[in-house]
Amino acid sequence: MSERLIRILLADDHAVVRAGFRRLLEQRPEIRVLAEAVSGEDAYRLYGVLKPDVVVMDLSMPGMGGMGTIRRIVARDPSARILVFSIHESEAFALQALKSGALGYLTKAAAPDVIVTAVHEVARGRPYLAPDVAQRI
Amino acid sequence: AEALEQSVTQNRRLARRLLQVQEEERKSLSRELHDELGQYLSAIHADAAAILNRDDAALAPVRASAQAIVEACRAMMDIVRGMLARLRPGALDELGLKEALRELATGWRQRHPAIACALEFAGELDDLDEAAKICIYRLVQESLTNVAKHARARRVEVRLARISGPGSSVRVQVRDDGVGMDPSARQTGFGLAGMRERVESLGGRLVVENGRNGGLTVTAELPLPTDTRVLG
Amino acid sequence: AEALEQSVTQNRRLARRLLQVQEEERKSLSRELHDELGQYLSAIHADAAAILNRDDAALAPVRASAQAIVEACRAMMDIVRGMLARLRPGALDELGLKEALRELATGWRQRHPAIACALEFAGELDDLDEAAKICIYRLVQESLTNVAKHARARRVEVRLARISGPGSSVRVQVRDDGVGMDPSARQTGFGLAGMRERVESLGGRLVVENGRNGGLTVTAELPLPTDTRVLG
Ligand SMILES: Nc1ncnc2c1ncn2[C@@H]1O[C@H](COP(=O)(O)OP(=O)(O)OP(=O)(O)O)[C@@H](O)[C@H]1O
Ligand SMILES: Nc1ncnc2c1ncn2[C@@H]1O[C@H](COP(=O)(O)OP(=O)(O)OP(=O)(O)O)[C@@H](O)[C@H]1O
Ligand SMILES: [K+]
Ligand SMILES: [Mg+2]
Ligand SMILES: [Mg+2]
Ligand SMILES: [Mg+2]
Repeated sequence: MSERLIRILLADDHAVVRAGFRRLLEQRPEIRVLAEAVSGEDAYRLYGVLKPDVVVMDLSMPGMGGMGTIRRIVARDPSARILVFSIHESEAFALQALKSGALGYLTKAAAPDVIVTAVHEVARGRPYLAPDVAQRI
Repeated sequence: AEALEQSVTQNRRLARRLLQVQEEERKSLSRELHDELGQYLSAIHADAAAILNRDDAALAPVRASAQAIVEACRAMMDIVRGMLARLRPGALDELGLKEALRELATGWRQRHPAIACALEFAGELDDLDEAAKICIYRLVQESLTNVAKHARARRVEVRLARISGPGSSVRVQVRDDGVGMDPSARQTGFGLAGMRERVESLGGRLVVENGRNGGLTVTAELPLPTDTRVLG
Repeated sequence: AEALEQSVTQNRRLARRLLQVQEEERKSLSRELHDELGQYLSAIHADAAAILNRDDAALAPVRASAQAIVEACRAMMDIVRGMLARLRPGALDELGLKEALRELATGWRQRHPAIACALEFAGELDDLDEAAKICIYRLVQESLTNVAKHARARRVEVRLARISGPGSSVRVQVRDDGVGMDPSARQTGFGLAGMRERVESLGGRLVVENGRNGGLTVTAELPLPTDTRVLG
């Protein structure tokens, strides 16, 4: 693929998860993880500094939490492209995340298989729903 | 009689304490399952996928191992999810009471397609504290279980409403159109008794009564702590 | 008075039921954690180790992932072990009551090195049923906690003995040489109340009394179901 570079901000409160997803994402030559955020507040701040192409973000984080972070980032930059990944598979979480302004929603169970596709779609400004969640909506 | 009264008080205190301990234990277990085990599982899954995704013939010998790890991860995620669902409604903390009740109703409707179940909310319900939320959730959960088990109803309505007036409170009502409760039947279950302890331990009132037109109505009114509301 | 008496009975039934529900919930969670998650974790660990152990330069790129998986597995094993320990004495099912109490005492001695703790067993104690075992374990656990918290003792003795006679039973006694219980103090805790409900719900008797030479003695006598013993 001769694509332009996709610059990512990876936000999760759990260091082990960030490391795993970083290794997974960085195998792709067209993807670069610019920085890791350890909380919602951190993600909001880094977003302003780095203006990444895509924010890949956990939904459950301490402090203002995933939903609050999405709302704040989108309020500041309506064109922000956020891909959420969450442990929750119920559609209520996905709908709420999309309503808050996220463009994509992945479950952690599905993420490793489809995250690269999802990152590409969201980077193009297109919505992406994990297959297991999409089925139920 | 005084000794008896003391004994009543003692036993109620114990029952309430046990309910409280149970919810605390469930909460801390959920947190560990979700925040710790769940997170490590996602991490392992991502790393196993990273191994699998490498497009490299030299890695063929380790593919089977990586594939096995992915499958074990998925199985563990299912187990953890099942444990979490039994312990505590996940939506309660993250999406709030209304969403958690909607999920509860959705699951119940799927298991009981022959009974219509309506859910109605009125007024501000997003500022309830933890204790009130879990009390209301468990009350609706047990009431719906009872409707399915005992009522032979065609329809059940769950209503949750903020009540203003001197001191804020919230009213929960679960009303079915079934056979109603047999007042002469000996009490052998624990659902209603547990409900009553939960409600009264928060200073609320529980009324369980047969409707004029049949069916059972369970109504609880819970006072809300006045200082919950923070300006801003 | 009759209504009051009914109320006492109702509340005791509820309290006992809650204790039972709690132990059942703990047991089923332990089983899932141990039997299901535990198995998958070992499997994942083995697979990741297999990848790491290959002596092959071509595998260098996946080493970091495999290493991370091994570490996440270890962390999860620790978490699962910690959850299991809090939920339920592991030794109870696998090694039996005596061993579980020995482990309990060992842990307690480490946390309270200034108080001597003696453990004594007499007679057949390996054929107790599940309910009796967990009741005795929780009684000793709570009593030792109380000794550490309240007794200012130098020594505590735990005795467990089979009692023969008409109908088999078992006696548990926890005796310390501390300050004893203040009989005028208002009851605010739940440890002794829960203990009493556990013991009496199995048809046993609990006596809590200050010793002649000071200190508190907690004694329970539990009847054993006569048909527990299977020939062979
Ligand atoms: N919606 C209902 N319609 C008709 N009867 C009901 C209804 N809810 C409860 N009852 C009656 O009230 C009794 C007590 O209910 P409760 O929930 O306390 O106990 P249970 O459901 O029988 O047992 P448990 O809740 O402990 O599993 C029930 O046994 C049933 O006879
Ligand atoms: N070994 C002991 N020596 C002296 N006093 C004791 C001893 N055990 C219990 N007590 C007294 O009896 C009271 C009741 O004990 P109980 O275990 O019921 O409650 P608690 O330990 O205070 O609280 P909880 O067990 O609910 O954490 C204690 O507060 C203490 O005053
Ligand atoms: K999450
Ligand atoms: Mg998180
Ligand atoms: Mg019931
Ligand atoms: Mg105590």
